[in-house]
Amino acid sequence: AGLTLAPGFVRYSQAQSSAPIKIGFQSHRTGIGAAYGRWYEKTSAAAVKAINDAGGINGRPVELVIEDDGTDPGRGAEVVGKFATQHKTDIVFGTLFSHVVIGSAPAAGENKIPYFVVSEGHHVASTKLNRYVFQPGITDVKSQIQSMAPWIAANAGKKVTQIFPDFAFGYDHRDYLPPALKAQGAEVIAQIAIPPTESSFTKYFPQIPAETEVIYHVMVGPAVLTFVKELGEFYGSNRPQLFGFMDSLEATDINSPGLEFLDGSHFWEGSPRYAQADDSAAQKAYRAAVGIDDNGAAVGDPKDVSTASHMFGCWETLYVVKKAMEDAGYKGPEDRAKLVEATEALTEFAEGPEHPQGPKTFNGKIHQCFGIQNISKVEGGKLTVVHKTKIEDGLYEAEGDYTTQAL
Amino acid sequence: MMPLLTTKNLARNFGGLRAVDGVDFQLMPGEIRAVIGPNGAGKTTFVSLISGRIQPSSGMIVFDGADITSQPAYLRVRQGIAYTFQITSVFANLSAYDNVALPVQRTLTDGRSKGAVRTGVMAALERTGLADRAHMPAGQLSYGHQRLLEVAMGLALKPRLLILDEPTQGLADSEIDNFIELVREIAKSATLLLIEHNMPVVMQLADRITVFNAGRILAEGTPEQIRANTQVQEAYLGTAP
Amino acid sequence: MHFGPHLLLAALEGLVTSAVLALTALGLSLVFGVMRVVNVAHGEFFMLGAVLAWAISTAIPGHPTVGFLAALVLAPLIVGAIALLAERLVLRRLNYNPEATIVATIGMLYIIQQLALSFYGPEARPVEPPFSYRILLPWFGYSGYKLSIIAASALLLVATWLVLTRTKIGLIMRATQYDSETAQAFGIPVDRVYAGVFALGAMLAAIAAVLIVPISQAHYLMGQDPLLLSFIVVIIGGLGSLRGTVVAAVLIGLSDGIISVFFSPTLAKIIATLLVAMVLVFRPQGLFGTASR
Amino acid sequence: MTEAPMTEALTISGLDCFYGEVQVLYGLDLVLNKGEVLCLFGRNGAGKTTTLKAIMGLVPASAGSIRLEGKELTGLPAHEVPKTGVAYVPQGRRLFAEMTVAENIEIGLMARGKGKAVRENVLDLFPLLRQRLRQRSGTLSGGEQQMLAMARALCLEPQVLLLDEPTEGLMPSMIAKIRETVVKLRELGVSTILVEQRVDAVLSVADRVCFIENGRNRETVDVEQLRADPSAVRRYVGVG
Amino acid sequence: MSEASPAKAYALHLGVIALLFALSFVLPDYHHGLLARIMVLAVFAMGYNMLFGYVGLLSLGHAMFFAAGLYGAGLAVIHLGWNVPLAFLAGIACGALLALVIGLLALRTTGVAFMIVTMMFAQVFYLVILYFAAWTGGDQGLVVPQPARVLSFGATSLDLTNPTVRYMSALALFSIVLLITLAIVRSRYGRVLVAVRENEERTKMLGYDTFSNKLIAVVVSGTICAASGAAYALLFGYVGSSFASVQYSILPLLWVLLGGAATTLGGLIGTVFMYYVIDIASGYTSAYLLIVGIALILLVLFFPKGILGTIRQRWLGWLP
Ligand SMILES: Nc1ncnc2c1ncn2[C@@H]1O[C@H](COP(=O)(O)OP(=O)(O)OP(=O)(O)O)[C@@H](O)[C@H]1O
Ligand SMILES: Nc1ncnc2c1ncn2[C@@H]1O[C@H](COP(=O)(O)OP(=O)(O)OP(=O)(O)O)[C@@H](O)[C@H]1O
Ligand SMILES: [Mg+2]
Ligand SMILES: [Mg+2]
Repeated sequence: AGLTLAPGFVRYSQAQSSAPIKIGFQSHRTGIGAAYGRWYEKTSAAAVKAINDAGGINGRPVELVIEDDGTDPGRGAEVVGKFATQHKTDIVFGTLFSHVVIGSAPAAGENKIPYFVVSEGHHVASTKLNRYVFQPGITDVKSQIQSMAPWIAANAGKKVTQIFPDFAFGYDHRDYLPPALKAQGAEVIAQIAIPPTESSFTKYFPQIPAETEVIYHVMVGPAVLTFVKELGEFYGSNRPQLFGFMDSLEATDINSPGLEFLDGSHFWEGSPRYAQADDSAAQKAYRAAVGIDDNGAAVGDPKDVSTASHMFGCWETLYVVKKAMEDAGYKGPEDRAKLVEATEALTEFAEGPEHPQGPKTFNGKIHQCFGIQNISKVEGGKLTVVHKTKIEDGLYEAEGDYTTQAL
Repeated sequence: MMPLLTTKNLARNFGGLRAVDGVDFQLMPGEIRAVIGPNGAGKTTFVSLISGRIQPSSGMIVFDGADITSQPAYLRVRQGIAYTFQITSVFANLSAYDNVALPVQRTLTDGRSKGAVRTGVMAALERTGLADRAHMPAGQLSYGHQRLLEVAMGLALKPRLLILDEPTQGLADSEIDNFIELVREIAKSATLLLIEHNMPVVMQLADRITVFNAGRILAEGTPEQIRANTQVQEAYLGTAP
Repeated sequence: MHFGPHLLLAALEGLVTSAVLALTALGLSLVFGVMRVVNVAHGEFFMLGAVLAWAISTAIPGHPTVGFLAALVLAPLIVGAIALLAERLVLRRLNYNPEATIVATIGMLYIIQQLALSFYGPEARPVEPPFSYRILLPWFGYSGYKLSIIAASALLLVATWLVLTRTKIGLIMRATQYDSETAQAFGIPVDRVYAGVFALGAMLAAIAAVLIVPISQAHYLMGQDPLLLSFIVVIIGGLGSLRGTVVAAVLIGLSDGIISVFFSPTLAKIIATLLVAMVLVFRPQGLFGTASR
Repeated sequence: MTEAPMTEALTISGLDCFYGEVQVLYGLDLVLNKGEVLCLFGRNGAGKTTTLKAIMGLVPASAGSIRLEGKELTGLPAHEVPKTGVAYVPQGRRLFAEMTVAENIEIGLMARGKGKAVRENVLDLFPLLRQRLRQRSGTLSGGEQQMLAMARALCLEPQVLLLDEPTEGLMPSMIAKIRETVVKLRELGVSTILVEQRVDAVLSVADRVCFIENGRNRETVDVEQLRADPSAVRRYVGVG
Repeated sequence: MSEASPAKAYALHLGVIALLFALSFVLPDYHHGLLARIMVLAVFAMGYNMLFGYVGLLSLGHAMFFAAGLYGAGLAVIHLGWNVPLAFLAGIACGALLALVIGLLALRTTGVAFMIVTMMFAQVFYLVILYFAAWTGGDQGLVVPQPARVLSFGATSLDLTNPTVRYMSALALFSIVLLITLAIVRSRYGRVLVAVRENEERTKMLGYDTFSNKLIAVVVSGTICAASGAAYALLFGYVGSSFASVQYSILPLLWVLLGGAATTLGGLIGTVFMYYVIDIASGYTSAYLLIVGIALILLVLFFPKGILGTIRQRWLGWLP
């Protein structure tokens, strides 16, 4: 590690080189993921600044090189190639949308460049990708769902109707929720898949069985507001319990017209959007560094709402990269294999400034981390955390082992 | 002798209008037949039925002994019925050469020889006097030359029956003389069905003349007979002889 | 829910979709019909209408109705002006060559999208409806505003129809459409007709967008679906037939919703798309088109 | 025709025209006197149609001038030209094919804001059209189309009429009719430029004949002169 | 088109191929990799051009043929464990078959109706991919495992994930398709295709069965696009539904229009142009779509018929 002389005064150790460590940031600047992309960039910039202010990695400063992938898997693969062969970055980082991750993974594997994604999809942990792909900063969807089930069954109701998008992200919910609920003595009584191109939803609501006690909804894309509003128009005040995934309303003001209907409903949150009474010092510092206010909006622009539930993963992933590089004594691209192994060797991340969302465990075989999840209630135009899950709630049997693959 | 072309009770309606109304028509091999008649009498419609551009409402068409009523147009062309359009219809963006090469290569069976295409094309262009414009895009030819190109394309198909729909339209008088020569020469190897309003041309060329009126055949006969027919004078020729 | 009410709901939803689609498609139909250019940026004019509606309605304080009405007037005007500018600066110089305009309008699409992204942002933002009256039916509740969209669209369609059939404007447009050179020889200022039609087409798309934002949201990528659906509607209806455009919009709006009552949604979309495609396969001129292109 | 000084209806001087890179008219000079029928005569491709299009502003003049009673037409946008009283019957008819006969006539009337009376007059000239007012003009027979093209132009009540081979494709009785119309219009004071290919037509209606060759005005002669010696025509158009 | 200067044309094309071959040895890694991808996609553009440029049929559904090749090859490897050559053939066969069916239906229409019908069929194809997510991986797509992407002939084997092998495979495919295109275009069949484009009615009246000719063209075009898709799956290891979306139908149209419709090399030029404009512009600003849009408009203002199309029109009339 570098020698930090005093706070605020930084010197990079002259070990070999003070050339920056280059991190290729594959960003969704355009395309459907742009709202996330912007906040991922903000968060990552804040993390890099924090890391550099504290002496960088192995005494070298960190530099982000950003390329837009257009939220398109084809372009994503090209961008990974560009990082590896033109920018010659040390790693690639930052991707959210799962089709981009899957489309880019072969390029990462062929270029033998470690690829740290912040996508929450189950694809990394499924071990269908390759040894160079990691997800150490955010819990995957399968685990998230599994850890929601006990609370839903105990507090919301036993008869659950699921509404989810008719594509891969939704399928995780479709496939993993029913067994998880069953284990808790509740059941899924209907599953309503909605095509990704849909922009209005009312016509699907009659399919919700009358005996439904809980509507479990997860939608993504720009039409989610419509979804909630139309649900409101459909049910009025006389509605079942609602449990949703925050993915639906990331970057959207919970006080938008038409969302009054959500009052009293519950949401999964990765990292809470609103500042909570019991926030740790690390959480507070993280929010200040990224520049979001107590309502989770950009400081100075209350209309610019962040993607708080996910973007913390960028911050944490960068700290994992730092840790792994330091463990590996990483010097340059020739050490990429060592970096992979060092990352795989990680097991535990303690809560703190580097992991403000909470403690995590990491499974090196499946390249996936597992953390705590939050369940928040919408009250008075705010989201208040009412329950935090345990890491164990979300653990499952590993489906494979990346470490057996050649490097 | 067996007629080359026979139509039996051929008819075509457009909505309520009977554009061609039960026409029985016979054409002998080797003759030059002119079809005249007032504007809107149904001449173009009639030959369109023969060439297969439009389908008849009823009736039958027999070509060279075979019933072709329900054959698609391209098969009729392959059997030797060629049609030149009344409203010019050439490939405007292709060179005159390519325009003629298309029908020429259609008729060549050996498939290979590029030379054969070239000779065939140039022969057809030569005969219509367009040889020195072979490389001009057809769309840039003047209207009259486009008409000649139409004829060249028809020629190049080596048809047994060549249908010319008002071929002298837009031709200068000076070119018409050459044109008459050309038609006479074509007639040596093909049967001709010629729609014309230019009476001097008709009178000079036709062996026989069929007069259409209101979708029906009004009269048929030699040029002299037709010229003398008072009905025809009334319906068509007007005061002018 | 019982079958009857379910169908009723699907039909209502379908009609709302149809209403907005008919307006958007009408704009495209004018541009495509008269100028013979495939305007790939048509959907972006739609998007711009929605984005401007958000900007205008949030800039104007007070009751949401005021902001909405202002948007309904201003957004189409601004979009029309932008379209006019694009026509003058680009399309005219290309002589409306069909192929070159495809490239140019793809270029416009990129530019408009990027400007929206840079200045408006990637988020989906809602606009408050001018009134929010929930109509209570025995089986479910339904938004009164949605019903008013159907009415507004019908009104606009009738107005356009009157202009096209009862005034000389319609005749002038059609003459330009069939033979612009000869039209000039009869005193028709083809340039101005083109510019006007292009602007009008964009404005119709913008109006449709302003009507729909209160129930969906403004988003910088919202233009693609209306573009594709409009093209489908215009061609299925039969080019140049206003009646066809409306019928096709209703057909497409309804079929989607109603088929989804019987099948799983994605399968329903597959079946609906295939059915509509088959209409064209067996009636290439569209439902109300005259034979030959 | 005497040589009495007539005012000029249309004057073309030194006109150059190009299609893209290709020059078609080379310094063409032409004068149309008031109330006369001037016939343009020349081989296919000589540039007759181009001359008429240039007058209508449909082909830009790259040099030279075109004046209508002294008023400059060059540079005027094409759609302004008909408003000055010049009407055009294009070669190949160029009807608005998808529109009905009535609508085609309506377009003609609109150009100079003429009303019902003009329409009736025009339809009286072509009674055949009256029966077909509702038919799509594209489905008219060739001859019917030509009549409609004439009728549409006459709806402008023009002072100068440009006719590009108006008898093309017409039956003899109809040709006679068109010629009568041309003569009648002359009596009404309309000046006409008539592009023709038929010598007999030229001789029967023209006052003067202008021989165009390769985009140049080779000679303009009084028709009397040709009547006296029809073979002169061949000389002028350069046919051996 | 005409008989003139065949030698010049062949020399030019062989020259282009030789240049691409030589570039393989001098290009920096990044551009080397990018060019490999561009060549594969240029094949897509060339297949599209076959139908759009030469026959004048504007399809907005060619993504389905590309995707048919992509999935045909990719799924054959992933689910059936087929080897690379077999999978490649499977992809091509899927595309050809699909093109035949689509051609039989869509060719009943012409003009804009054809454009819309093909777009809708492609949309159906796209939705079908999503619907059968269990096999296709839905919108996320699937990875073609790296170990399967090896071409083995007895003892020797070629690893398609190796940059040089990949580049040369792409070049080989590109060259073959380019020369096939050139041969078709210069043949009598090519002349008939152009005639159909220019005036179908007239072509019929010259004795040509235009429907069959068009159908053959659709199949040839679809097969070439499928070859591109199959190569993409095998060379780059990913199959995904976004390649079947309408954007990927518009892209080849854009590439062809930029390069010049009905020019044999237009597909390549257009693809290169578009790729590098995006690549370079995104290096300067995050608002690069603005620059791309302006570049497209400027290009088309100065080269209204595409780059090669305009060059041919103004200067080099002999360009095929
Ligand atoms: N597609 C159509 N729809 C309706 N009417 C048509 C159609 N085609 C032709 N007609 C009508 O049928 C009649 C015959 O037309 P046709 O073109 O055969 O006449 P023609 O004898 O060739 O006349 P011309 O000598 O003027 O060319 C005309 O009255 C015409 O208006
Ligand atoms: N659109 C065009 N592009 C290029 N050249 C053209 C175009 N139109 C006509 N030309 C050329 O201009 C010349 C004059 O054509 P124009 O049509 O004026 O002749 P014309 O005297 O009217 O002949 P015709 O008696 O055959 O109608 C011809 O050589 C023709 O090839
Ligand atoms: Mg006729
Ligand atoms: Mg002419």
